[in-house]
Amino acid sequence: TIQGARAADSGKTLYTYFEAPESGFDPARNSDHYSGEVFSSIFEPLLTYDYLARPQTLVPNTADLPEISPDGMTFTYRIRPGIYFSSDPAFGGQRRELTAADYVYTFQRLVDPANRGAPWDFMFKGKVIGLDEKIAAAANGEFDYDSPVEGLQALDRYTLQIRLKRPDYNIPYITAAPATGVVAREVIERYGDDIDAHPVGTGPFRLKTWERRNHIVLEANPEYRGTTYSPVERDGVEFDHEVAQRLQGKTFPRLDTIDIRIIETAQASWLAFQSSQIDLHPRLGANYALLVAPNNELAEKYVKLGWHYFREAEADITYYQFFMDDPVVGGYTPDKVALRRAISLAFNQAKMISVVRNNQALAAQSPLAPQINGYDPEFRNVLGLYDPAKAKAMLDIFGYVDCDGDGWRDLPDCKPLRITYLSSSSQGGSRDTEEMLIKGLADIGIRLDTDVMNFSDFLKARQAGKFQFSGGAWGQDYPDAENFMQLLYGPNSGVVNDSRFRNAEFDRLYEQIASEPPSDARNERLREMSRIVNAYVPWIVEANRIRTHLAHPWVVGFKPHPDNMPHYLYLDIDWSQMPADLHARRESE
Amino acid sequence: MGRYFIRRLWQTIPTLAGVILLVFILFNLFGGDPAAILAGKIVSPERIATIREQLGLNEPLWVQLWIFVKQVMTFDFGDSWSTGESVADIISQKAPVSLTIMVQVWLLDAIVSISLAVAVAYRRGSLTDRAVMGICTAAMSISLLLYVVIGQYVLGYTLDLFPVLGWSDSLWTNLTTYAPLPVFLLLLVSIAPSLRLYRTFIVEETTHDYVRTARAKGASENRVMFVHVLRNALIPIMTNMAMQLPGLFVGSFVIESVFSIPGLGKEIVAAVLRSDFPVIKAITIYLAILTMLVNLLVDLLYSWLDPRVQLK
Amino acid sequence: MTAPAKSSSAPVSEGFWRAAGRRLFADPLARVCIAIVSVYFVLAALSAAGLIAADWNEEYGVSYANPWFLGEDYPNPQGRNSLISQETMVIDDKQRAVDPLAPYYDEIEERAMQYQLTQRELRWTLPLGADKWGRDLVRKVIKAGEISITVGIGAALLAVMVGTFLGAIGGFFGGRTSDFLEWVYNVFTSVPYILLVLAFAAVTGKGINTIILVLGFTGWTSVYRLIRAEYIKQRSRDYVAAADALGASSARKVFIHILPNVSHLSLVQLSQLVVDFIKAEVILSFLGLGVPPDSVSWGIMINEVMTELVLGKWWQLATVAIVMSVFVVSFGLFTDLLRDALDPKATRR
Amino acid sequence: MSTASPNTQQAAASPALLEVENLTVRFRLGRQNEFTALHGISYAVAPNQTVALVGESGSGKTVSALAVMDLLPRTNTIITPESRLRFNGEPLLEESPAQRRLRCGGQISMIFQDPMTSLNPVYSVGEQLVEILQLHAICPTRAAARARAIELLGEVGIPDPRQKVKSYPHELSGGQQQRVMIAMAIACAPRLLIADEPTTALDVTIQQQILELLVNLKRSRGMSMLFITHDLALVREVADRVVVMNQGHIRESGATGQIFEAPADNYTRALLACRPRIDRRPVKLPVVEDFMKGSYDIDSVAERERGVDSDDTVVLEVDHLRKTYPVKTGWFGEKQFVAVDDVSFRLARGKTLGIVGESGSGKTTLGKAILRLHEAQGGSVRMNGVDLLKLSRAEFQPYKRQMQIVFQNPYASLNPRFTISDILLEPMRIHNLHAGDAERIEHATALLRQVGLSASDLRKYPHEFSGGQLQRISIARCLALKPDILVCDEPVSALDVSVQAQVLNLFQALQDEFAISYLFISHDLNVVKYISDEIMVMHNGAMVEYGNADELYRNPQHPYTQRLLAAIPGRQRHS
Ligand SMILES: Nc1ncnc2c1ncn2[C@@H]1O[C@H](COP(=O)(O)OP(=O)(O)OP(=O)(O)O)[C@@H](O)[C@H]1O
Ligand SMILES: Nc1ncnc2c1ncn2[C@@H]1O[C@H](COP(=O)(O)OP(=O)(O)OP(=O)(O)O)[C@@H](O)[C@H]1O
Ligand SMILES: [Mg+2]
Ligand SMILES: [Mg+2]
Repeated sequence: TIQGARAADSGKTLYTYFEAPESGFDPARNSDHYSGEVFSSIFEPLLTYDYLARPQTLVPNTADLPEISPDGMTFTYRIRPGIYFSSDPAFGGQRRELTAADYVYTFQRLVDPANRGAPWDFMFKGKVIGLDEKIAAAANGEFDYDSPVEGLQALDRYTLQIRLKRPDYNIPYITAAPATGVVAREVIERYGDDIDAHPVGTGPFRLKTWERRNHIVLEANPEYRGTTYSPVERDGVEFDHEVAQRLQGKTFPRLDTIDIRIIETAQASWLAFQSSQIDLHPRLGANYALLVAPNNELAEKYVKLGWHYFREAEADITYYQFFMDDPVVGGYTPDKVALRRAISLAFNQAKMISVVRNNQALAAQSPLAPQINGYDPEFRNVLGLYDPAKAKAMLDIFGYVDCDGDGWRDLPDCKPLRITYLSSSSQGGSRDTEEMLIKGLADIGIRLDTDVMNFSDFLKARQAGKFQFSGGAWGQDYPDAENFMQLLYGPNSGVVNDSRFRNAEFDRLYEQIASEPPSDARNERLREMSRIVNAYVPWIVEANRIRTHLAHPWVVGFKPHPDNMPHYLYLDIDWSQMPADLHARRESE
Repeated sequence: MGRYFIRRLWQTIPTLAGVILLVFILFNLFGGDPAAILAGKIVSPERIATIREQLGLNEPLWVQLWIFVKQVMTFDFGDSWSTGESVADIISQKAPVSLTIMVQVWLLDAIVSISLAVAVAYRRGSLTDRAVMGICTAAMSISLLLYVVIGQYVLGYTLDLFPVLGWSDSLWTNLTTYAPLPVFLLLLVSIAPSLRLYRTFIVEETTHDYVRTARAKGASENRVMFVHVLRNALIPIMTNMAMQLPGLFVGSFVIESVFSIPGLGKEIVAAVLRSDFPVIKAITIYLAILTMLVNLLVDLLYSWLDPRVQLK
Repeated sequence: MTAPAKSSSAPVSEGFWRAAGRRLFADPLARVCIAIVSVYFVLAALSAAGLIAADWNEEYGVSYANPWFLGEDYPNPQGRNSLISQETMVIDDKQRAVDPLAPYYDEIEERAMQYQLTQRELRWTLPLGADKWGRDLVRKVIKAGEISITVGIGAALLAVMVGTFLGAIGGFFGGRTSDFLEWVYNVFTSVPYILLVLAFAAVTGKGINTIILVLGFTGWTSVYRLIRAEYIKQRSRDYVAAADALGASSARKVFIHILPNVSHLSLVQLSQLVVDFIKAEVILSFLGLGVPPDSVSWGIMINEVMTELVLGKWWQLATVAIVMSVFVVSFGLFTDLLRDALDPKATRR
Repeated sequence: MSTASPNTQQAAASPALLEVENLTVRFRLGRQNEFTALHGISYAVAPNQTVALVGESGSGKTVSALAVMDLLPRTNTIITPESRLRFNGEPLLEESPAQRRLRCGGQISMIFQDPMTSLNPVYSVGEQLVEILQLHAICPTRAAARARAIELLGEVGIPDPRQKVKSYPHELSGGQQQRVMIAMAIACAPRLLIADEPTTALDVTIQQQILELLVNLKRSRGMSMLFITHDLALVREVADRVVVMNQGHIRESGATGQIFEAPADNYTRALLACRPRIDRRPVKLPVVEDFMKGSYDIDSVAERERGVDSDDTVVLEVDHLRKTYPVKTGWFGEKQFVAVDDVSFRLARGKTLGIVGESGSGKTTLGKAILRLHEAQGGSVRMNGVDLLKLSRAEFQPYKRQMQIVFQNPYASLNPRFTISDILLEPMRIHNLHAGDAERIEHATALLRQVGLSASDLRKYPHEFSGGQLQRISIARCLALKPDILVCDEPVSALDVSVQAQVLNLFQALQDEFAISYLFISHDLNVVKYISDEIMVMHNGAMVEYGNADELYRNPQHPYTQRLLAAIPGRQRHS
């Protein structure tokens, strides 16, 4: 039923921005974050996260929470009847109801290499029974969507069943990822290569106009069923009660239009927010964040303006990685470990965070990120404390001394010790990092060169193992430690494990945690894995970013979510809070 | 005249071929691999291979070159690799945006600098002249980026005379609201060199004997300046203005990035950073053709303004 | 060519360059400009020789230390941040168990003792303030000047050499050679400059030499145009025909006869391009193609200030804007006056 | 200096139309320097009279005319307060610039030396005529002005004025352009016409026509004319009075007859005598110094015999020489423009072949083709039986020593960035003459002496010399190679008469000493006649007449030669 999807008085427009351009709105083909922000409001996955619950908690979306077989290998979803796609010529004027078969189709699209190499295929590849065979068959022909897959079936119109080769308790998370949002086959087939511009989903919004990499306008989807918010009740889950209060009793979406501009310079978006050209400023530039809330408290003058201010750690991590097969910086013998450890001791994490990140980050202690299962805020990297004296001592002991008297340390065999840091020219702000690394290493007598290449060559070089030392970052695909630890899993070397770290104990533990549901024992195994990483230093963990988000007083219901998605669904505008002149200006536009 | 055109168009072919070759070599052999960027978070070799296959990057180089040549001949550059949008659409969306700013700059620059040039050329050698020229040199020497950083901060932010940045879909809003500050800042940098150049042209003309003749005829100084000198100086001035035309389409990427104006200049830089070869190819070729057309136009203009020049 | 030797008996003969120099020095403004530019050159040379600003990368102050005239009390939370020290932690047994270096702990501790360095006292004010790392802006701006000036002059020299050489060849010989060079020129000028720069930068990697190469190889066209036109004009002059009649080879005509007659144009172009390239370096930095991170330039500094301004830290912008502008403006004015002094019309009989 | 009050000046009003009195003009050069171009000169032009202002280059003729027109640059000109300019009795210097400007073109008008540059290139002839007519309100409407313009063009003898009124200056020949200038000058029926070297840029034959036109117009319209020229011979036909100027001073002024018959001033006499005359060929031309030192009797100097004997050794044989220039036409088309066509001659040792012809007739091209500065397309140039045109570049190199060239413009033919020693040493270095630079410098010094300069000049640059000296240096440069043949391409045309004589004497002396053969190109028939043994007349690239100099002048065969000779100024009275 189309009940009050437009409950709100029409004309409510939220102005916001993206700091980087989107690429397109086909979930199967686009894996960049900002495309995701848009299609997360258009397409609906089976499950979703509760908007306000922390830690992230799954709640039903188009389907109820799945039935999970005791062996953790079979997942059965019941899709709610009466959910419709927004109207589109592809449906020939008919209302089109969502069915289980749509998800079967959608998930298969995610692994079809024809979709630009299928950037999301890791979510199902190697897991679902019968799917890998189908992918292999598609290698020399078209992907066959029609033949049945044993592990991915619509049991009836509303029942979807997923069967796995091995237990994986992350499947519910995966089925909550925006990329698994459901698409309709008619639409995909109708628009062909133009599908990026024609997202047709069941979600609260639909695409109104799109000027690529400049301006995206979403409007409320009139076919949307409408939703209300009631907090999930589960143990250990907390809420922002204040926001919950404001959402109480309303039917969403309340907004008529969402107007998104691409504003790539931090200064520009900050200025735009100040002049109320945008209502919402997620992810404030670090400098501005500091300005707005110098001591983690909104500055007085902004409090007076009534700004809403949020500061939260994100579920991501930045790190530096060594190429473990490299003859100089790689290797597992004590002398090799010592070199990497010395470098990690020369890295002043605290200073990095205070100067480069303006304190807008947590000092990372393990390869894990906050806000996810298995993250332990108490865990400390006891081996990674900044200590140049100790670093020098270590280098001395293992023979990395200055042989030729040029002031720089050499390898134990007196060959010159030169390390090259690989970075890309399109990485914003990498200069600071490089300056810091070069200085830090110079302090302990190691010369660091930098090699800057364009972004694509950088990605390729890193992937192909043509580097010694490089930066890296990872954000969650789903809120579980496994999603992070996979980056260091030996058998993943060269695919997701760019540093090619191989450690038998680590790998054994990984295999274990990958197939078990969360538990205290599992958490201890994760800590052990972190200790191994901190001891062998394939990575120097750097930071978990803290983001500051701002909203003007007339934006109601905003709360940043750890999944990094905008959740426009729950936002509203309170005209009464808006200055009259601004309101008038908005009305006239 | 007609034959002249045909000959000139014929002559553009080698240049175009050169441009094709240059762009092809620079970006195919030395540019980045777009597949790596398109591959997403996990850049596996197989995925890169698949994407390369889909983009046609695994074809032999000469086949790719031939495809490029065919694209140039049919003016169909296909779709952007990174966004899938048709390249023709990208250009037809972005170029007008750059033009909205640049045409204003172009016209205002011409009006202001020609009038000032006449004024100072008339007083050449005087203190005013020297001062204006000195100011021009100074203005020219300072980096555009400094103007932009300071201009945006002071005029847009501190004094709030202009919106700090932005762009809308309405031409009118753009012209009245968003364009003025960028236009003003660009004018600051562009007037100085034009003014100097135009002054040189005018002063150069005043040294000619026909000026003396005009005075000997009894023409007033104003008449000498405007009817005789300026009419002749307009030949190089208009030529210079015409030469600026291709640049108008490119826009100023500094301005466009800082003010978030979705123009072609920003697009070019973005395309290079993303190794979006179809976009790069198309923009280069379009601009090369435009440049050549403008050269032709300049010749026409010349023959129209200067009776001594005949097109053969 | 032999330079005319000074002789007391003959009336002082004044060559072209000497006369131009005299005209140049006669102008007080030119003297001021030359003085200013010389100061910069001297500073750049001293810095290149490592005599000053060699320690520009050292941290002398707290983050964003104030310039002296603002005093210490001006709120500087970043400064306070840079004095925060890390928490201390002990290595627990679980960690020790997986650490391959555990057997060496004692040895390391012992040896580390000798390295316990004394921390430099960070200052809260510096003459012109500090940047985010606490580096002294005076030293930084000098070092940056050295790099920017090197880039400007290096690239200008390269561009002028390439442009003059090709222009000379194209202008003098005509025919196929000239057609070919014209073709190259047309191709270069038909591709948008920014694209050319980005492409060249991609080809050549990163570093100061790269910037010089990129700017030089994309910036030669204006010189080429000018020199070529001048050679076409000069090659039909009688003195060239006279040299021809004397049996001078083409190379001799191009480089010994004509070149000195156009070299003043190259010189003016050179000094013009120095300013242009110093400006271009700013834009390259904006594009992320600036000098490498162990070095600094005015362009890098300008690009850093965008974010600092918002924090109210305006001193780096002020420093670099003033220091750079004074140089480029003086150099620009100097170029103008040089052009006037070398103007063939002024020397026309 | 007498400071007469304006009143007394007024009272002493003379019948003169233009009175220049005590005119002193200074130019500010740079900060402290001043240059006095006119040192208090006085002269007057009576109504209906032609006054000729004669003097060598830089003597201040143009400045004095521009002072009358108020066209001197305002920025750096100083006209001293003692100066008086009266037009029709009214003191010009006391009028406002606007008033004076109004006189220009209306009451006083002026024509300039170079018609091509003096006309505005972007306006048609008609528009430029209409402009002056409307500026001075001669014609009420544009249409009337246009009609009048066509009339005027007819009056100055432009054929088909209706068509030509639409032409742009570049579409007219030099002579026609000068006619347009004249039409413009007479458009408003001025009382005074100033003609500043109106014929110098034109060919001899055209010169003659323009002079006649001016004389006729002056007569028919009853104007006064101030005629400025550096050529005394020209003056005789046009002027009633002559004013001789030198370095900003007036040397002498008087009625034309008196000046020519009984010049009082030595300088005037020198000017009259220095110029080679068609009827005389002294062994050595008199130069100004000869006169300034004291009285000098031309008639006492012996005459020189000219002509080629059959037993003279021939050093250069040119046969059927042909030189074409490619001219682009259309798409791929290329036409050949024939600049020299089928020219043949012999040059004997120690003799001079003069080549005359009007501008564009191919004289320079011929000279350059012989020297292989341009590649010829046909024919042969033989030296000692070797066809030079067939040699490879390397084989030809040694022959370059034997043939050299002197150009018209001495400033342009010497590299301004070389010192004199560089210039003189270069040929020796290229051809590896003499052992070492020390010896070469010695030789260069000797050469300089030979051409009348001193060793101290070696270190100087070309711009430190006068035109005559530079021409000597370029001759010395040629002599460095001891050539057998010297091509002289108008070597004295750019020089003042007094210097001309010196250089011609130098040429002659060198020939006498070294038996060099000259190919002497000139459009000045007097000069050619003076220096040549044989003469070749060229017209449109072809050789129209070739023979003994005296014979050819006495009895020209070809109609073109006849026309050419008839146009020599002052010839009527001498022949
Ligand atoms: N505007 C000026 N500034 C400085 N010097 C000038 C200027 N005009 C003329 N002179 C100088 O005044 C002197 C007289 O010049 P003027 O043009 O009257 O000579 P002229 O007799 O007409 O010579 P020519 O036969 O070469 O035309 C020359 O030495 C010239 O260099
Ligand atoms: N390089 C050239 N290309 C094409 N045409 C030329 C070239 N040089 C000369 N001409 C033409 O050849 C003809 C002969 O020129 P040349 O210079 O020999 O004449 P000239 O008799 O020396 O004339 P002047 O007395 O003006 O010096 C002219 O019509 C000229 O325009
Ligand atoms: Mg004169
Ligand atoms: Mg000639």
